[in-house]
Amino acid sequence: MSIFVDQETRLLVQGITGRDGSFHTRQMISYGTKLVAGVTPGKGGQLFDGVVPVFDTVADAVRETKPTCSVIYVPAAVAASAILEAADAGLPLVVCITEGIPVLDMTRALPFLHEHGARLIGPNCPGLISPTKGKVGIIPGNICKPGRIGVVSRSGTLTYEIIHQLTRAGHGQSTCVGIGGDPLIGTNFIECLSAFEADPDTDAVVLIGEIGGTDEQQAAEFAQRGMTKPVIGFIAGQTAPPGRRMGHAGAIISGSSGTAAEKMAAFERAGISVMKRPADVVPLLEERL
Amino acid sequence: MSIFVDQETRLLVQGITGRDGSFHTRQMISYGTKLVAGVTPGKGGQLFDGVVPVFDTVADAVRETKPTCSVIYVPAAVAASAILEAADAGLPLVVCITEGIPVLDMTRALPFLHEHGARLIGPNCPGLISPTKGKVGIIPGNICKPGRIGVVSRSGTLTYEIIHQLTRAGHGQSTCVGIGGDPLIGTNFIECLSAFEADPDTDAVVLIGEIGGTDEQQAAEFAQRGMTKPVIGFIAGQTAPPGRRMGHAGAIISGSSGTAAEKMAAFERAGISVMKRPADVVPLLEERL
Amino acid sequence: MNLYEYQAREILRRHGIPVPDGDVATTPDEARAIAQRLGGRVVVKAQVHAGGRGKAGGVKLATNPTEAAAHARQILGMTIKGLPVHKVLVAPAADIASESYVGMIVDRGAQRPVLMVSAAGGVDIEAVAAHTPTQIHRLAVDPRYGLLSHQALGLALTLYRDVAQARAAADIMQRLYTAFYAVGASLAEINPLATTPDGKVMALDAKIVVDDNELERRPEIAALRDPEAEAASEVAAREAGLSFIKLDGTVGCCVNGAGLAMATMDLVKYYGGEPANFLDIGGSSNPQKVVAALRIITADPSVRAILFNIFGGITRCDDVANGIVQATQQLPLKVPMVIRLTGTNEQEAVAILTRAGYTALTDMDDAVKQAVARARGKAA
Amino acid sequence: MNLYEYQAREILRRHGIPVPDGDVATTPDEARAIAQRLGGRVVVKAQVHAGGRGKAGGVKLATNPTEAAAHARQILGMTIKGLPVHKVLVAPAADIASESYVGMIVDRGAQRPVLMVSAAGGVDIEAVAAHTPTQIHRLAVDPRYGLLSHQALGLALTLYRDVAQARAAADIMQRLYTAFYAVGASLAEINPLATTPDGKVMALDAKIVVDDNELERRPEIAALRDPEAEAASEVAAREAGLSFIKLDGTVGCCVNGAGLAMATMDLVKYYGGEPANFLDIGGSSNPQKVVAALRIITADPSVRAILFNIFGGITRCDDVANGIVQATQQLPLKVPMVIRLTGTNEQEAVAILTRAGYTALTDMDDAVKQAVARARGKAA
Repeated sequence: MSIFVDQETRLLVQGITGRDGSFHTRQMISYGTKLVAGVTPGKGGQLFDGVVPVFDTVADAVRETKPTCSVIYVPAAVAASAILEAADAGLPLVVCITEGIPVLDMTRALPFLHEHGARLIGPNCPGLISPTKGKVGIIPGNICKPGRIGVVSRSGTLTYEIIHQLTRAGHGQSTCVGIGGDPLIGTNFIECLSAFEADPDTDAVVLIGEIGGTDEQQAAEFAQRGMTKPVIGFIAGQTAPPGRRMGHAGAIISGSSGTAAEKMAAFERAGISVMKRPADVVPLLEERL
Repeated sequence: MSIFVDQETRLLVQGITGRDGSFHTRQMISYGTKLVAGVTPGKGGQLFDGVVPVFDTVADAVRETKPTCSVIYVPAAVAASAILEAADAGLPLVVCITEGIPVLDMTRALPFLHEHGARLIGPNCPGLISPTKGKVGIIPGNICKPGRIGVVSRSGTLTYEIIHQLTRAGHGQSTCVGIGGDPLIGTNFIECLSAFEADPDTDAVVLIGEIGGTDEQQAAEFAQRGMTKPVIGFIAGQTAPPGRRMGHAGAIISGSSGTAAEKMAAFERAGISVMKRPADVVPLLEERL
Repeated sequence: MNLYEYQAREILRRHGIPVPDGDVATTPDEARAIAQRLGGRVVVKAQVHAGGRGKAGGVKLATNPTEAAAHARQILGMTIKGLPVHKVLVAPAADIASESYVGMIVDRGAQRPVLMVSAAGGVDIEAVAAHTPTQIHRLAVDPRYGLLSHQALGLALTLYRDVAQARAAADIMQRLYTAFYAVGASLAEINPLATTPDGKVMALDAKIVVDDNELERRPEIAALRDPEAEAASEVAAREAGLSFIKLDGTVGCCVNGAGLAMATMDLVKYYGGEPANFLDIGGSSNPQKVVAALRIITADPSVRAILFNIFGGITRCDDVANGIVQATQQLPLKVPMVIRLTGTNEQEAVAILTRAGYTALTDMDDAVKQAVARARGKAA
Repeated sequence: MNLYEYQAREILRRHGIPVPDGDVATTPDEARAIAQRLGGRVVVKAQVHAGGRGKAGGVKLATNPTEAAAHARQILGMTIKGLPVHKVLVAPAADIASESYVGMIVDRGAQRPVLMVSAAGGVDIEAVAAHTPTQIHRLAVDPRYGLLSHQALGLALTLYRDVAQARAAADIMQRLYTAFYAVGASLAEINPLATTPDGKVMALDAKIVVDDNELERRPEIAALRDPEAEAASEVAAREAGLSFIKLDGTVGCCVNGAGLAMATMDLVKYYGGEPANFLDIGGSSNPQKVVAALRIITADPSVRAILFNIFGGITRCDDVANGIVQATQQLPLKVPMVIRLTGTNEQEAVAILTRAGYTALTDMDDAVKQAVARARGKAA
């Protein structure tokens, strides 16, 4: 098993003919993901790479191809609208890769998703991968291998770094989920931890957090009271200065809150093994398995 | 028994110190309604007529006096806001007497009420009365008597006329509900018919409709498939010209739809006894009881 | 309240919807000057609250300013469906490649604003709705979120295959939705939404009806009202706070409450008479309203009898009785009057009226029968 | 992006929030002219993105125009918390009867805009939050409905007992909410919200921070940016599309991805070094970005070694390698460089770098250790 995405996932790509969308669509297809449709308004009726039918609207694509998940690669200015379109068309899982969506757009999109019973992953995230089963987003398939470790993270390349270390040491992954680096995101750490806890094919979880907000602290509380599986945690930004946005819109220390020290202490209290550096992931994991 | 309002109803009046609010508050108290609080911003801490505590906000009144129903007598410009305030404070039943609320205000208020699980009666309605148990609104208590006939109506004085005829002939009422003459209202005929059908102390229902919209037609369909109790119906506006608003914002014939003839035909088809004039109510009712 | 085409298109323009140039004229000279400024062929359109003005000759094409002035002279003298034309719109005669329909109303059933679009534009949309309803696409908009971009684009793609035109139309729909709420409309239509041969999408004709309940808080919209477009009696009634509609019969009705007023009219008809009007004096007991009501009713020369039907609730019968007495002192009646009063303070009212020499009835049917008989010239 | 007080108050004013008169000056003469126009006592306030300007002497009262000019001269020469003052606001010195606080932020937990109000205004609200949190009332606003009148009034009644003042404050809150969405703010504060002795409620000082992601679609807000208020290196980075923050160490970092960039800085510290910056070149493989990044890093005289840490995913390692080769041809390096590359096209990248005479590592810890050692002057 795995969480959120598996071999049954029927994927729709919003923005399939764009620069990023077309590149990653090919990557996802070559990874073996079941890609059933694409959407680009005005290009309805075309075939992407001669194979994937393209529709003008998500509603059209849903009617014709019954996707179960959509992944979004459209510019930030229209990304919130793409999220709403996917939820409105009834898709239960929407993954938004796009970075730079205004936070206020998300304040309006999130209740809409909730009312439509749709789960959003992201935005500003690398998506997710269940190795050999399906890849939705941009996590490089070649660094992953199938296995029993769950990975959940707010970042992109740092996640790849840690997946890479796991794979090199022979620890395959059930699912790796990038939840995104923005202050308002659709799916938080707790929802992922909870899904991994319920997944019989996940033995342990690696949680990669960063400065800003209190998601990691809440995840720690949840892990303590709601999880039987071991959790290994990392927090990026131990040397970050307060008040400055460290690339991600969500990675910002306000006053004394949201610091790496505070989050690492919360992990320790909750019995989460705390990595001091990415290379600690394998030894700490092996201690707990 | 009765519907919506009974001797347990604890009433709050929004706009208690206004011209209409104060007059009708006294009427409701003298009828024996359990009036627990009033609201007028800026008059919090006063006692209305030395008896009813007045609060600045509905939230304050709810906290201190636990009302179960609110009735609104505030000007049209602020009435939608008063409805939202009542629902936000958790009141399950809100009765809005105010006439002249812009329809677009109601398009926004109705989903809010729905999300808060509140029932609205009105706006632009005379409220409701369960004779001797409680009166919420402006229906004159002296024309009613307790009994087993339910009355539901889109109008005001026409309702009084028909209640008066019933009372004079000895037919008391379980509850009389004025649902309001606006195009968008909180509680429709079907919801009232359904409540009367479920009320063991109601034997028959008098339904007083008027031109405009399709509420009466839908009520007829409901009565046919969902009701065992006899229904006697009246439609005002048989002589109304199309395209003109007959006083009530909702009483307007658009093209050939919403006419009295159409509604009376729907009643006939559904087995509802159709009054040709108000004075028919007693003979038709006595036929069906 | 109905807005004129020229007022509606100005509202659309202010909300960023492309509308052709043009201006309104009240004289042939003004029409000539506008046509001069616009250059080329122009269309001269009667500004009147009635459909079918084209068929009635209220829309004419002019090839030059002099012809525009001539058309304006002719149209400004017309009466269309009983309404005199006081203004014409002079606008460029656009070349049109396609015509669609876009409209919004508040739907009573859905309890939401509904957007309706049809590729069959430029014609009467009610006819399309009646004969080929599948040509109309409808979307109930959730006012909590507004009209979303993808929803507008989805509808626009039913009108245009070209995605640039569809995006332009979707943008117009979103702006129309914003305008709808901004002016407090109960109906807003663009018909036709036209494309020009070079592919531009624009609103060629527009209709907006504003909810009367919005006018108090929107003085700038209320100021658009044209009192000349209404019967004088209806203007007087509105100013007095009465709800009044002129009809063709002989029994003048004065009732408290809209439902009872309609039922009273119906009963007049039931007993063989014809109501002369709908008139609701509302819930107030203000004697001045009774005076105003009587003045409006008695100004109608076809009224042969006057019927009061008052059910006292909030309205106190004695207040109404006092109003009647005051009013008839100010306005001596030339036709018989039948008064029915019941409910709150009924006895006091009867006493007041009796003292003033009037009889008061308490039963509605009795009163209506008597009023119908009096209107036919029979004694009580 | 932070707005200056004078910019924030202009936004509030445009949204109908009462703000005292006043204007911004860049010279003492301008300050004098404004004081002359205003008449009476004025306050001269440094416009600078730093708190505590009052304590730093950046806010001064003047009783006449000459004194205002003198104060302006002094303040315009100041540097507050490292930031030079280029502008002063000159405004009437208002008599104040009470001071409250009203602010809005987007709350990550609630995922909604949150309105915060406190009767303890005019002081640092974070201190109030830390010491007497019960003095702050908070309301998470449902953006589907906006800030409702009764919600605003409920909060306002916690500030004012007088209902007219509470209504005025509630109106200000609703306008602040509208302004918040209209400019794309992530924070908007009125502190103090003041009452004058005659009972008027007005915004005496304002602070607005705009979400950087909003700037592309709001050019009129983006135009408010003051490049002089930022370090030159950060302006250059933004223009090159890089995310860069200057720090105090000696190891210049160039990383792809914000999380990895933070983790790299942390690892520099872990191995005893100090990072000179945060720099994320993003997901693109554009060699020009690498050039721009190297230019910015090498412009910092405290940088003693440069560390590249690239995890190839979308970013192709060979593209980065080509960028490094190009960049070092254009900008000959004066400090040692350590390169770590792994992932997509790693082998090609190593070949490119080797040909150009550079060594490439594949392990992050090895690379960071080496960079720290080089920054201390040790050989590889």
